[in-house]
Amino acid sequence: MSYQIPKFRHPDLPVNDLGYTKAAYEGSISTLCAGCGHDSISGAIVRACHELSLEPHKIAKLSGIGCSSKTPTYFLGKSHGFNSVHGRMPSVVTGAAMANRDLLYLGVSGDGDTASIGMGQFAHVVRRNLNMVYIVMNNGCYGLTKGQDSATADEGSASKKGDANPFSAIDLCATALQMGATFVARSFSGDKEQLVPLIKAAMSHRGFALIDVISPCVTFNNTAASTKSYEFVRDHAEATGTVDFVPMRQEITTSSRPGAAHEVTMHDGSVLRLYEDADTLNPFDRRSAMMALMDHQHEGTILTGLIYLDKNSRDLHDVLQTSHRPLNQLEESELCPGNKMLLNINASLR
Amino acid sequence: MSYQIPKFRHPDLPVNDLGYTKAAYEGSISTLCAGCGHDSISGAIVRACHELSLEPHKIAKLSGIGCSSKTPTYFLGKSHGFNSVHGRMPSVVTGAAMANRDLLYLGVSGDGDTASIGMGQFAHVVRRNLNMVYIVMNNGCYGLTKGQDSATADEGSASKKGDANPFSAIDLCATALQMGATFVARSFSGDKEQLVPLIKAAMSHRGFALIDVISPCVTFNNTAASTKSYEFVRDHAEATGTVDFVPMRQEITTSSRPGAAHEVTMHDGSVLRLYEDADTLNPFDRRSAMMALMDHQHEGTILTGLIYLDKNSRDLHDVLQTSHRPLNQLEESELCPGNKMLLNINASLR
Amino acid sequence: MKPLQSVNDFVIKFANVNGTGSASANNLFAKALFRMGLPVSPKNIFPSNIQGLPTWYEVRVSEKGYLGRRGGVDIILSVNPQSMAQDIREIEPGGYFIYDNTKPLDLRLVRTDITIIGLPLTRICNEKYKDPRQRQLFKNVIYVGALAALLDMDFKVLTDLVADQFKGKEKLILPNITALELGHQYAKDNFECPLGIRVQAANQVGDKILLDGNTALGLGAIYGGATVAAWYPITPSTSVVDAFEKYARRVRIDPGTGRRNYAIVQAEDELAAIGMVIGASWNGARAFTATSGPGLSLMSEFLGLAYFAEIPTVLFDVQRAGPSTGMPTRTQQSDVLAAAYASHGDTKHVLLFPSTPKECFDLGALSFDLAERLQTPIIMLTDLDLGMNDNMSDPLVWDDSREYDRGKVLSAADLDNLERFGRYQDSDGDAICYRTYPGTHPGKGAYFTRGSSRDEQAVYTEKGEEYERNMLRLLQKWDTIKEYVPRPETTLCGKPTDMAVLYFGTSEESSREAVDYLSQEGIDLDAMRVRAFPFNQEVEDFIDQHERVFVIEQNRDAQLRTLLMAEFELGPDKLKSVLCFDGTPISARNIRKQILEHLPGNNVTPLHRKIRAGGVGEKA
Amino acid sequence: MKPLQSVNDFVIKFANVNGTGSASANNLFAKALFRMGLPVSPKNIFPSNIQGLPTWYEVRVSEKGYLGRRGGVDIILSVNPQSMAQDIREIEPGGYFIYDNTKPLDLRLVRTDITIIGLPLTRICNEKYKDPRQRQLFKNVIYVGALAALLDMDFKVLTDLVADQFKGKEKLILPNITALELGHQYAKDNFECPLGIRVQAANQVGDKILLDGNTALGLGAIYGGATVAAWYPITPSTSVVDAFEKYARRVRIDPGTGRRNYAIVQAEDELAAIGMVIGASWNGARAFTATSGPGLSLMSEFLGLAYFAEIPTVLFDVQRAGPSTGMPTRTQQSDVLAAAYASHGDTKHVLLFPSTPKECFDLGALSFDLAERLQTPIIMLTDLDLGMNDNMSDPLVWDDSREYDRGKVLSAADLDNLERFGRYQDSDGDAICYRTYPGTHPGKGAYFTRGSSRDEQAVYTEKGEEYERNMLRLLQKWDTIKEYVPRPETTLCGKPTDMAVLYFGTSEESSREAVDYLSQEGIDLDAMRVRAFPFNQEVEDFIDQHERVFVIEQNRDAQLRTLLMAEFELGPDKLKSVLCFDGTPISARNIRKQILEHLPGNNVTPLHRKIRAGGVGEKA
Ligand SMILES: Cc1ncc(C[n+]2csc(CCOP(=O)(O)OP(=O)(O)O)c2C)c(N)n1
Ligand SMILES: Cc1ncc(C[n+]2csc(CCOP(=O)(O)OP(=O)(O)O)c2C)c(N)n1
Ligand code: SF4
Ligand code: SF4
Ligand SMILES: [Mg+2]
Ligand SMILES: [Mg+2]
Repeated sequence: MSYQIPKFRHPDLPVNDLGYTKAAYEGSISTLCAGCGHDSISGAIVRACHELSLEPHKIAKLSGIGCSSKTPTYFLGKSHGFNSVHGRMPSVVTGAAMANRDLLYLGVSGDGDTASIGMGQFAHVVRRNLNMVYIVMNNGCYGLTKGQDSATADEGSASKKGDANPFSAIDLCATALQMGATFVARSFSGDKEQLVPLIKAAMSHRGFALIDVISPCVTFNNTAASTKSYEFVRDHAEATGTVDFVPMRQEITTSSRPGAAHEVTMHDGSVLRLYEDADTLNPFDRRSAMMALMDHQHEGTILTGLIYLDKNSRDLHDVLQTSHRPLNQLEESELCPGNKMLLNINASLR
Repeated sequence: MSYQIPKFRHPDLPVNDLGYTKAAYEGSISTLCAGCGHDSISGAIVRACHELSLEPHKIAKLSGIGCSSKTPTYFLGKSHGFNSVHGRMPSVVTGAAMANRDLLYLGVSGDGDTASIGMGQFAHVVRRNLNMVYIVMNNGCYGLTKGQDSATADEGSASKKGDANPFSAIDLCATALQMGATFVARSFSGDKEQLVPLIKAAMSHRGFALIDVISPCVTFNNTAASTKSYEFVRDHAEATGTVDFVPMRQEITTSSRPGAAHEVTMHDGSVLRLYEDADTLNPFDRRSAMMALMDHQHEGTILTGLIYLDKNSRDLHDVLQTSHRPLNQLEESELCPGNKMLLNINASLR
Repeated sequence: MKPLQSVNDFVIKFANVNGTGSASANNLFAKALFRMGLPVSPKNIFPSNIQGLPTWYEVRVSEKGYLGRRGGVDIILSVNPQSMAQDIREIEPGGYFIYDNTKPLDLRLVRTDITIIGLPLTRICNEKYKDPRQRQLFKNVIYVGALAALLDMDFKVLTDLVADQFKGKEKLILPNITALELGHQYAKDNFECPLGIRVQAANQVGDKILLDGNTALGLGAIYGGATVAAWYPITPSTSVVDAFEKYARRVRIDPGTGRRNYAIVQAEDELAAIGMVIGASWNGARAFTATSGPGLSLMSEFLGLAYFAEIPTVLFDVQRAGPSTGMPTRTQQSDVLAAAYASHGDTKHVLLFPSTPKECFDLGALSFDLAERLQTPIIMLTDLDLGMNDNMSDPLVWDDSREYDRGKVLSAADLDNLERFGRYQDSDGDAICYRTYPGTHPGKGAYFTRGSSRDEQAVYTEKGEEYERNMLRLLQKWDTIKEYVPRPETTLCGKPTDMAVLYFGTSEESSREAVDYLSQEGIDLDAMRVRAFPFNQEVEDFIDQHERVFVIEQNRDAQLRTLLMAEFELGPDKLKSVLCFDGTPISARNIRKQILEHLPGNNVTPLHRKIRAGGVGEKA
Repeated sequence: MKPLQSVNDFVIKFANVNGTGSASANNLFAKALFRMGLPVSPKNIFPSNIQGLPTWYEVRVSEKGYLGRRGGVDIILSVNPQSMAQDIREIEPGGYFIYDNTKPLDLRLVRTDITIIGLPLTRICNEKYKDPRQRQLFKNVIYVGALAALLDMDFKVLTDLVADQFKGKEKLILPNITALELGHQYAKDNFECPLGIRVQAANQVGDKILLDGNTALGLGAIYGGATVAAWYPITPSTSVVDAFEKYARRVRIDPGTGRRNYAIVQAEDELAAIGMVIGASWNGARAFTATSGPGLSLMSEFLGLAYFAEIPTVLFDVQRAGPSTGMPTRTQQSDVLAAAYASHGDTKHVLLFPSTPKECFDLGALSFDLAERLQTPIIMLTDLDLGMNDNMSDPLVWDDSREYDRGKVLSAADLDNLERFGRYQDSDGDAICYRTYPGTHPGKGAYFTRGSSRDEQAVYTEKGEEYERNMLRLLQKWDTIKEYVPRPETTLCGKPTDMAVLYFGTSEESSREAVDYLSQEGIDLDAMRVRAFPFNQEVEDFIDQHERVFVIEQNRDAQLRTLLMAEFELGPDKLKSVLCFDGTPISARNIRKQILEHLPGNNVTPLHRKIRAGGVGEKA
């Protein structure tokens, strides 16, 4: 059903440091509904990876089940992908990351996938600070099963079915903060200017990076009464200070703008520039981040942008003290102690 | 293996409004380790129920699997009990509560049961504001499987095995707050004076009431390096203002003490009196509660007492608008529409 | 090649794009034929996405009343260029290809052995309508109108139907009728109507109804007295709870208070859904969940608890093509083993196999009686084909004199009269014990439910003898269960024969048709439709009475045969498998072919189920 | 009644309270006998709690080398008043009851057909030690000393053992030896030593070792090259990962960096644990999880994914008594069906059945080869009896010339030479396809793994033919698998016979012993130990060659027999079940009794597995 996008491209499309055009980061043609927010996020991922000059085969993309979880087919066609089972992507990524620490792990999930069936795994992958980027394509509903409310649907919000949701929403950014996440951001599928640098920053963060992207479901949850509709989000989003991301390989000067309040050097040498208004939020303080989220929620607005960053993040490999060489590259000779040791063990058992 | 506590009692033991001595609220003899914190919590439950003059058969006690989850056998021998499967007690209680809204649902769980395997169900039962009391007997370890660290073990804390836990702890009170809990408290198995009124208050709250009770595991996690040991908790607990609980049936004057900062009338007419120092925490404000938890955690102290109470709580039955009569008492005549309606339906399908 | 000629006997397939509103037009078409008195069996073949991919709607019309998939297509109505190449290839020689010729047909696709009919649907729409959404919607209605002319349908039936369908939205009636007329007129004007294949009014549907199994099942739950439903969305089971909710909103609102005599909880996942059902049932409500394969797998642990702690549990599994996510919008009967043996340890579960919407309703309601009587999980295995398609069915009937069987439950008065209550004590010798609901009696009848071993008094025990006694009682209960579950349906061919077919669920229609075919070829077969596991004595007797039994199933691993083999000691060469597992409903042609292959003299495949590519797929 | 007389052939059982440190003293006793050259099989019978409940330690001593449970107890060493009444009842007539007589024996318990021996253990301790903890601990050591005198054990062996055990904690050696001497002396002084039952040094253990299966399995994972372990604690599997970790800390620390060449993640539950294993295996590491029944149930959904997406997955299931929580500290072989058919849809899984610690090690290491070669889950079914008890075993051996079979994996160079990579393309005709690890090659070899249907190129498809082709290939792979899994072990009795026994796992020792008994009674039986599912051809042939095969299992539902029946077409009356499922390991006496009951002329039970109370329990 899905097939590769035709290879013909205009010859002078921009190429990145690896000599790739953006096409090298694309996937099969999407089978999502026309206008689905998820497709925009796929586009942002493609752009971020292209601009970061990542080697596509050094990325592994993993997902659960849902419209959102289908998207890995629609980007990064040269990367290995894994569309696992509903809500359990975090565990699969955890295992994968244990096996090979050298790849970039990009997990994609939906709000149903993450906040309902996947809540347990989500909380625990955050807590372990697994080195991965976790993007939630958050539409407040179950797209693929035709529009039921999800656990991130706001109280009172109504989808196409018409009934107002009576439960309060789970805020995935706050949950992640609560569970100890070291990078937390929120964005909107309709705001690529904000989203692309956030994805880049998340990718150069060492540890768990959550981006909760509000991504309207045009078919089931883009109604006037929905708080996850394009219109509502456009009207109610309040961005924290702009984020600029300067990849490691690039001259620090390139895209520099004046007035950066903060410059953070990421683990891989890239630089993150924050231009924020100090009173809303200090994104280096978990308490401040939590407060900002609660305040915005209280006011009925949606805080977007980089919400929290722990500059001293220690990822799971640090904690487990795993070898710097990927475990999947160890040789039999390094792994198998040989018969001699067994002789000793046997002797101790007599 | 377990048997009822011998019935012989001193004749002038105090009886409650129903004419029951405390014995009527006890269960089989505990098979837990001598000194286990869980047994003290069982004792507090017995005392609370006795003092509240609850009818034992109108209580249903449910649990998951673990040393903690065994305790329902050791209290309330006249109540129906359900020792379900590991981590899934919340769903079983949810179903039970849907079937009969007239019982008091007391769920007991462990930190492994709740914060690991049960995290998803925990988050969602909170979010639904199910009318129940949920007591976590929190020892920071897996007692029944011999002492592995649990997800509530603090970073750096070490149990009998000796290795310091490298992960940050999940704070169940903060998690519950985050998920929209309407009653959140923390206590210590060694502090019955605080715990008993909290249990009483939780029992008269309409909606989800969490009491996270730190309950040392004497066998596996009562070491000098453990932050869930008797000694550590005694030294680091900081109680919020004292809570007095005056049951509905009692004269308001009875146990009144001067200087109550707040008096809350609970759903069932009971009165909760709070004597707190205003600067730590406003327990009627979710934001303040969250801050207080974060602050104490940051300082390395343990905030105990009533942390949050939503006076306008609407429980799941309110939300679902279920009949006031318990569903399990509806008669066949009320449930079955009869053949006549089928004739119409058939007609519409031709 | 002579165009196919037939009256009231053909297969037509609509090729659409999903999300374009074709479903209701196609439905209109099928329903109209049904109202003309013609047996129809429409089947939706839809992709696992929401919008923009090929989707098909296949309708078989059979005056003889054959409702299974026949195999092959006589007419394609094509409005989807994406799938056109594939669609046109599928047509039987002599068949018809009707397509939107606004855009000319790719010459490479042309076949000379079929009749090709162009309808300029897009052009007509563009001329008639301005609004793009209207253009899309009415295109579908227009081709129904054209088909009415081409197939000689009763136009009035169509217009009446439209009027019925838009009751309450009367403004929509006229535009729809206009669209129908547009198509009708165009066909009349441009083609010699009717085609070689056509319909004429008949009287072959009696009082039958057209209904999908899931709706029937939801209604069954209403009539069965369910008050608690806990579920997690999953195709193709979602519409079971949707239907339950729809009818509950109608008939379960307390007239005095306006409050609901039911509770539906959309759980966070399937583990929670089944946990809720167990909690509610334990507490004396009738409760159910509906799911499909992946959900069933997730429920395994809880099913073991319900089995061992003996808690009534009703689970409707609407099967789809597995394993894993498999083909979520295709049908299969492949959860048989997973359901029968769900959960670790020695467990076996009761399975029910409905084959019509009426039976979804009947067995749906019965599930609650069985669950409460037998105090164990009752797993109904229906499937996507039955659940999500409109199936012709006997009308639904409820015997108003019937009473719920609430099983062995002690009231407060019962307890007062009882010396000692033992929850797991077999007082009646049928291995089923008495239970109490929480809150029944202030002093008696409380007990502790657990998944760990306990004695007759429900007290925890680690004594091997006590554990063993309990497990043996559960095994004895399994025998009691055989007396309660629905008996099989036997159809003897009336001639002496030592061969038979045995099937279950949605293989019924095709199996019966295949038996008819074969009987015309001189091959006589008795037939049995199994309706439950554990198998009743009749099933064993039936197999014993035949030399060879063809077991017809819609899965790869011959799962029902596996259960039969495991339960009964049968001689070699007794059970032969007839299988289809490509996600489409098994067809009569396919069954006939496989049975013939098994017959002596034919290309007999070896005894063991060593299926090789090409052995089972239907290429007819 | 004459006291029992025997040398090197008896069963002794220690009755203790758990949490009192008796385990190491009891262990000392068993190990000492082992060092005297006597085959022993100690079994821990412990409660599902941590402290304060009765616990037993049963040691069988058998110069003939019978290591299965015999049934019956000849000597009880009792220090637990809680269980005394029950314990004393259990002794064989003529047996011995040795107890702590500090508190006098309840006269109602006295039996005249046994010898009762009082040791004032508490009194001795109270006199000797001040510290309560010491009093408790040394009480156990003192009774071992007394037993040494009563049974005529080599005292030097005991003292040497103590010295070995406390290597590194030398300060503890002397106090322990003193305690041993205290007991020894008391017995010598007060009783005529030895008793009728006694030991003498022999030479019957060769180079055997005494080891629990879980430790062996953990070592197997080390030797098999596992680098990732993901698990969730559950009795009785926890010690598998504990052992893996213990040895990994020894041999898997990178000498240069001090960092770990392994990663162990304690997952949040079993669903996550198996997900991690799948993720790691997909990514080219050897990974495993260990669990028990409830965990297996929770892993069902993921097992289906691994089956369908063909991801190597190693799962060690240490079985305990089910269903549900069941008896978590008792043994059973009852996850066979749940494991074989885990997950919805058409799935079947490879099972391995070890029966000794050496085999836990061997098959443990082999699991990784099989998983990677066959690209499917490999589920090892061991059990509590094997896993948590010290079992006498052949020593562990590793063939240093052996190389890991990493299966079909393409390197970057391979990919360069390949025209087109198709993940699910059967290039070799064995139905096993080539895979690539993520990150291998910049331009080639990337593919999409999914649980939904896909074509040979791993591209999503909803085409029935493509789905079917893939499912048929998986079925063909099932045949390939039969050639790879370990073959059964056959023991012919050497005489013409048409009867045989067939067993697996920990039923081995008792089965062999029962066969010996029966052969002494003139009943000759061939024997086969099955080591894997799917069954190899040898299994079918063996069954074919016998008229009647007794299938010995430790579960209620004859689960292996069910698999045999389902896989092979056997005549009626062919397979007879011999079952034990009360949570204790099956004993030779029990097997013998059940086989005799099945034999013609005896009280033949009906063909079907209609087990009734009393039919199977061992009351011997
Ligand atoms: C175990 C299981 N349960 C249910 C489903 C059915 N299902 C598929 S996608 C989905 C929800 C998707 O919602 P979300 O994750 O928000 O993704 P979206 O489609 O909205 O992007 C569900 C319930 C499934 N595939 N597996
Ligand atoms: C599905 C499942 N996995 C694992 C277990 C084993 N198990 C029993 S109790 C327990 C943990 C108990 O920890 P906690 O809930 O903290 O209770 P505690 O014993 O500390 O009171 C585990 C892992 C189980 N019973 N079921
Ligand atoms: S249903 Fe919603 S989420 Fe799914 S593809 Fe369509 S718009 Fe996107
Ligand atoms: S092991 Fe720990 S938690 Fe369990 S009973 Fe003993 S002290 Fe309590
Ligand atoms: Mg969504
Ligand atoms: Mg705990």
